[in-house]
Amino acid sequence: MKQKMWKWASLLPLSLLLLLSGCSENMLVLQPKGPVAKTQYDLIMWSIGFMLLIIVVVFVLFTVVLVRYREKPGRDNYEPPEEEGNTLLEIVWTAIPILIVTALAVPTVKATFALEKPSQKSVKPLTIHVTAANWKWIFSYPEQNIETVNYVNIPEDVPVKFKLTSVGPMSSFWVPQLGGQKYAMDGMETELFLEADEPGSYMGRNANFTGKDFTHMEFEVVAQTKDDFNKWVKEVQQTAPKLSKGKYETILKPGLVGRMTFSNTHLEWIDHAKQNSHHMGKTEEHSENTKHHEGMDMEHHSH
Amino acid sequence: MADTAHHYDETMPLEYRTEESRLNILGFWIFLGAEVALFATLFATYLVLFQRTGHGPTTADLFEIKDVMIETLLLLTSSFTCGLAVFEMRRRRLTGLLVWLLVTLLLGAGFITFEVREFIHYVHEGATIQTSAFLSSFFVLVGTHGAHVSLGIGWMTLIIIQLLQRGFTPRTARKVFIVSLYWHFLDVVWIFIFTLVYLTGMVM
Amino acid sequence: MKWSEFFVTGEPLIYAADVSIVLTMIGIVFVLTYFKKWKWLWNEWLTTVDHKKIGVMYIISAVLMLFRGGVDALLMRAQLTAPNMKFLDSQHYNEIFTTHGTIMILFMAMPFIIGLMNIVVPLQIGARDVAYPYLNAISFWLFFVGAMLFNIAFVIGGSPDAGWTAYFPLAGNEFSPGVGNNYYAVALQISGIGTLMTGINFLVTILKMRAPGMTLMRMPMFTWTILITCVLIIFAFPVLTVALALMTFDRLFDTQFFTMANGGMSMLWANLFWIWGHPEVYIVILPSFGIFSEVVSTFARKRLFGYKAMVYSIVGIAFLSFIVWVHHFFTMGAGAAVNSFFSITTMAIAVPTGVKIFNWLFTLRKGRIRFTTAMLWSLAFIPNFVIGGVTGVMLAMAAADYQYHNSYFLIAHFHYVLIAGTVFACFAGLHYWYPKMFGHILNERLGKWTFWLFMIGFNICFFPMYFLGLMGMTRRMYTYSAGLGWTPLNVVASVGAALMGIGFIVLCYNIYYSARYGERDMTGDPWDGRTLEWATSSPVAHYNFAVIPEVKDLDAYWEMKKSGKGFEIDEEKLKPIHMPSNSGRPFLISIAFFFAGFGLVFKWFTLAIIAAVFIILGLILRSFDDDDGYYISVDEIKRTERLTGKGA
Amino acid sequence: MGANHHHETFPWKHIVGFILSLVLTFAALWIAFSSGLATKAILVGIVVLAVLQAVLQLFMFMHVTESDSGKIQTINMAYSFFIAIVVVAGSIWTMAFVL
Ligand code: HEA
Ligand code: HEA
Ligand code: CUA
Ligand SMILES: [Cu+2]
Repeated sequence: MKQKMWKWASLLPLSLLLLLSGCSENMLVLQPKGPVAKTQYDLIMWSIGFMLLIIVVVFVLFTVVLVRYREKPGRDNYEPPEEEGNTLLEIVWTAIPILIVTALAVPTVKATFALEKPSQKSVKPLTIHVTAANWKWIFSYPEQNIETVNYVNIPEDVPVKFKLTSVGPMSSFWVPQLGGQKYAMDGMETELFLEADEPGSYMGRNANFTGKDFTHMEFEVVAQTKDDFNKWVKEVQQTAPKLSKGKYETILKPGLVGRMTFSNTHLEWIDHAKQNSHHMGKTEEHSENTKHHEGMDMEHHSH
Repeated sequence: MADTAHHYDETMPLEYRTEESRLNILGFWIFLGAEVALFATLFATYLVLFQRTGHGPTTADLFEIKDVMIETLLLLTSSFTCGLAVFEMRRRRLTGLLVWLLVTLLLGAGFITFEVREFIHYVHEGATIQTSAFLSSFFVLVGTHGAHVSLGIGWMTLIIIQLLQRGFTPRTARKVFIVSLYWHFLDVVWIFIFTLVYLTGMVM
Repeated sequence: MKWSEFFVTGEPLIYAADVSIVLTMIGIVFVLTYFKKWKWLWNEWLTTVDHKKIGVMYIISAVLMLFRGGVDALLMRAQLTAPNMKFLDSQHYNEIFTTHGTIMILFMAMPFIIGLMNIVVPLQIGARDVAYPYLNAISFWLFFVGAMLFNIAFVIGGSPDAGWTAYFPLAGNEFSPGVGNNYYAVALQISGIGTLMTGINFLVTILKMRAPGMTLMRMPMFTWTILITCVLIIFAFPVLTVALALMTFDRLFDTQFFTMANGGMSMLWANLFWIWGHPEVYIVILPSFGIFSEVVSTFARKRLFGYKAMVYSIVGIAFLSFIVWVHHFFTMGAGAAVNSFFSITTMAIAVPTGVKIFNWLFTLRKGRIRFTTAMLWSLAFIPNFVIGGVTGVMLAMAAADYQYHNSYFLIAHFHYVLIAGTVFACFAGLHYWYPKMFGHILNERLGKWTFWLFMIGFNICFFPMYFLGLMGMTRRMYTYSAGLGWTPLNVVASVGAALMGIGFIVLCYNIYYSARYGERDMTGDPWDGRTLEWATSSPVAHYNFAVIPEVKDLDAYWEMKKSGKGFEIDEEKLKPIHMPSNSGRPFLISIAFFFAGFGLVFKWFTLAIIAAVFIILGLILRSFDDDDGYYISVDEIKRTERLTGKGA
Repeated sequence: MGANHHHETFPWKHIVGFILSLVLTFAALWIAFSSGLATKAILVGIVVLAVLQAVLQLFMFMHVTESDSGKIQTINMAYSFFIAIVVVAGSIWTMAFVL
């Protein structure tokens, strides 16, 4: 029984290695394809090192103690000593974790501040407005005056400033290989800088639960060379249909839609990032009807 | 801890005479600690939301200092008279205790009357709890305080009845003391409402 | 509302549930009537104010809820085993993970812990009861009706489906128009009030009712952790109360706290939820630390190493737990300064926790370690929890968390801490204190089977999830496509979950088996324990201690045994014992709460108001109540003590 | 015990407390409307006065230090103020980026 116990314990780090090698080609987070994801990758790797060290230390101590001090024939009469503690030891195992935490905190803070800004200063970032709606992603390129749904093309080596907002539940914009996520919320705007090092197709998802078809709320990020990107923009501007208010309303309706491309943006008439920007009418109408009645009710219940 | 020496200590005020009373009073203090956390959350909500007025009125549109001052003075005074009630109780004067409790009750009722009038006034100006985030948080914060005061009035009434029935006993004394703690506490909460809701709302 | 909407319809699973609920109820009624047990049920259980019985009722409820939450978990695992499964549709999956999370944390882990603390704390501090026995009964019944209200949702009206975090605006009327989230708001509110009162009750109990000689620094570690947990409860639960109240207002009365229009702010919900939510996870872990401390020290036959440091570290953890909540929404965009601050405070918790881990290891060192079932759970806790803890620290690194957030990496983290921490502790405590509750020991062989099945299953289930997270699998997905390469690890995880399920079945069988054939505990001290609860008989006499013990050392009972005397009761010293009377009112008031809650859920305000009147009536009656309890005579005490064999 | 003030025959403590609370209230009023300070300074000023007044109530009217649990009561109140500050300031700070 006791042997089994520590054998099992030592199996854990082993299986970790096994799994790591076996599945690594799928581990998107560990395959950064841009400076943002790379920063995070470095931080993750740095921390994993320390964590493995801690795990090893604890597991070794644990195993040694269990093997040596387990009750076994011949130790039946052993009476453990009374010990209250050991100040020196306790200082050691307070101090070392403090050092480790410091070693983790410094790069964390650095990286956290760094990720608020574009990864390079020399290149002007491309701005893309991202609107999350149930259950699709809408991308607007204000400078290029084009709009896409459920996919987004970006040029390589150019920082992209995603301005995130939502028409509905809080969503989270996540492209694991390009960098960590950020929430897109109704009536406000958050900013996320991402950048791709090399052309390719990267999976993007909504990471924050938004109800029925949340699972399918995926998009593709296509990183292209600058030339390809510019070519694509021109093509869209010339060939894609115009987005009308009516069409836009149908896109916003809850449900799944395929990919779409338009040669103008909905920002012309509405920016959901503004507080109280949308279906104001509807909400107001609703509260208009019930206002007085339930207002009075309220008084009864809370007093 | 069972320090039996204190059990029948005659120098101790009546409300501390029994073990049970001492436990209840301490428990009530702890409960007040929880109430602080509760009101703090309501204040946090209010302070985050009070400038988010949507299309509704703002603090400056709504608040009037005169009403607020009347409410404040009523409640401050009631806290004082409630203190006097306990003072009289500790001198074993039942009549004094009852009189001051009654005065406290009346002042509290006056406060509630003014508050309800204030609320009705707002509602008639179209500022209801559904109008905006600001108003929702305003009504809920101030309303929760008002609900507490109303509860206190009901509770104090019950205690007055018990005092009339049973006179001074360790149990009634303890109840008076606890309700007085509650009442003073509500005064403290009001001071923060006065400061953080009304004064702040009028200067910002 | 139409009747067809009132009952959830159109699902074989639900119909099966309906049928089984009705059958179970008929069965219970039949058994009670047939064996003429109604009176017994009322007198012994429904009206009891005895902390030990209340504790047992908490634990029974918790095990039932573990079953319910566990079945939910197994359903989820079944759905996720293969890509594009059609076993559950998205709506059902969403309801299931919501109820799974909510039930496991609020109606399983919390009551399990509270049950153990009800049974053990008064005994450990040498008290006859808690400070407010009557309030204790109210606390239990409020928790219970809250849990029942939450549990009926899936057959009446529909379950909540916005996650246990119920983020707005998703949980608001616009996106969740049904009654599901009303259940969430109201049921949690009711049981939360019960929990808050438990916190106050035990804080006062521990501070004021300790046996003479038991200074703070001689309190058993479990009692210490409960003391600090009570502080967390007292200051965290009011925040939940307010958050849920605001949610209720938004959903029932169209206020604008978290709405999308008119200035509402959905982020504020997340903020308030986690101000409570983070302390909440420490509310369920600190007592667990206490349980492990007791078990480890008993079965290593050694005093807890570094007792003082252990105490300071719980205080430190509790203090920090109130200033870290933002780590649950680093990705909200509050800025680098905010994130950095909360990152650092969060990581700081690793330090006091580490102190505890090493102190446990050094308690074991030089000990004589007996591998009882309770000890196996406690030992397994150490390596497994460290995995969960260090990955928690990885999550705490804000910039890196942008990559882990809402992924299966997070799911793995919190199951590693919740299961290897809290659930292991509950099982350890259950096996350890079982004789105190029921007078017999849980079968050790079956216990070990449960342990190995559950522990191995647990690792197989959740370890792969770290990697699923790194592969980009997000939480709350009801399915995934084959091309993503997530299939193998999901299969592995589901196998692990099945093993845990089998382990749980063995545990249930063990409870039945031991009740019939289990070894009776005649001594009251089957493990050679160290703290005062082992000085009582098993099961414990109604009044706990015939004579209040004098405490001279940290491990009070150990010290008594070492000095050769044991805990002797001098019959000369017996005095009549004052006990509180039973009362049916806590139960009845809570039933009124149930109906008030039900009325609110369906916006049947008349029902709610009528029920509220009953509640107020109950409180008024209580105010005029001057029942002073009763005395147990010396003769009766002598009789009881001789019977249990602990007397002189 | 410190609870022995039932020997007194005149409620001095209460009267002084009451007068002080009136003074503090009107001082806050004055700062808010007549002091002409900058908004920030006004806010700081009135909050400080409110805290003073809370402390006053606690000690003058509620006798927080009284009884053999006085220490617990005082620590409890102090800690609850700490939590209050954390909740209020913390929420404002983390939500400030949209305010
Ligand atoms: C029992 C419950 C429990 C416990 C104890 C913990 C403990 C910890 N948790 Fe966990 N956590 C949860 C339950 C718990 N958590 C839950 C339920 C969620 C998700 C809720 C949801 O979203 O649904 C969550 C989510 C969560 C997040 C949010 C992630 C996200 O949403 O993106 C974070 C981030 O910081 C975090 C961090 C931590 C840390 C740092 C600890 C620390 O306390 C851990 C400390 C322990 C150790 C570190 C190991 C022992 C120490 C040593 C051996 C010393 C040496 C170590 C070092 C120097 C590092 N947790
Ligand atoms: C203490 C808390 C706790 C515990 C003990 C557990 C236990 C388990 N959890 Fe839980 N889990 C949470 C708290 C907990 N969980 C929380 C808070 C969430 C987040 C919810 C949210 O996102 O909102 C979550 C989410 C969560 C998910 C993610 C869902 C998603 O995001 O899509 C998964 C997926 O595998 C999972 C699995 C499991 C499993 C397999 C167990 C196992 O340990 C269960 C073991 C099983 C049993 C003990 C019972 C066995 C029952 C039987 C054997 C009966 C069989 C008979 C029939 C079927 C008739 N949990
Ligand atoms: Cu967004 Cu309505
Ligand atoms: Cu947390």
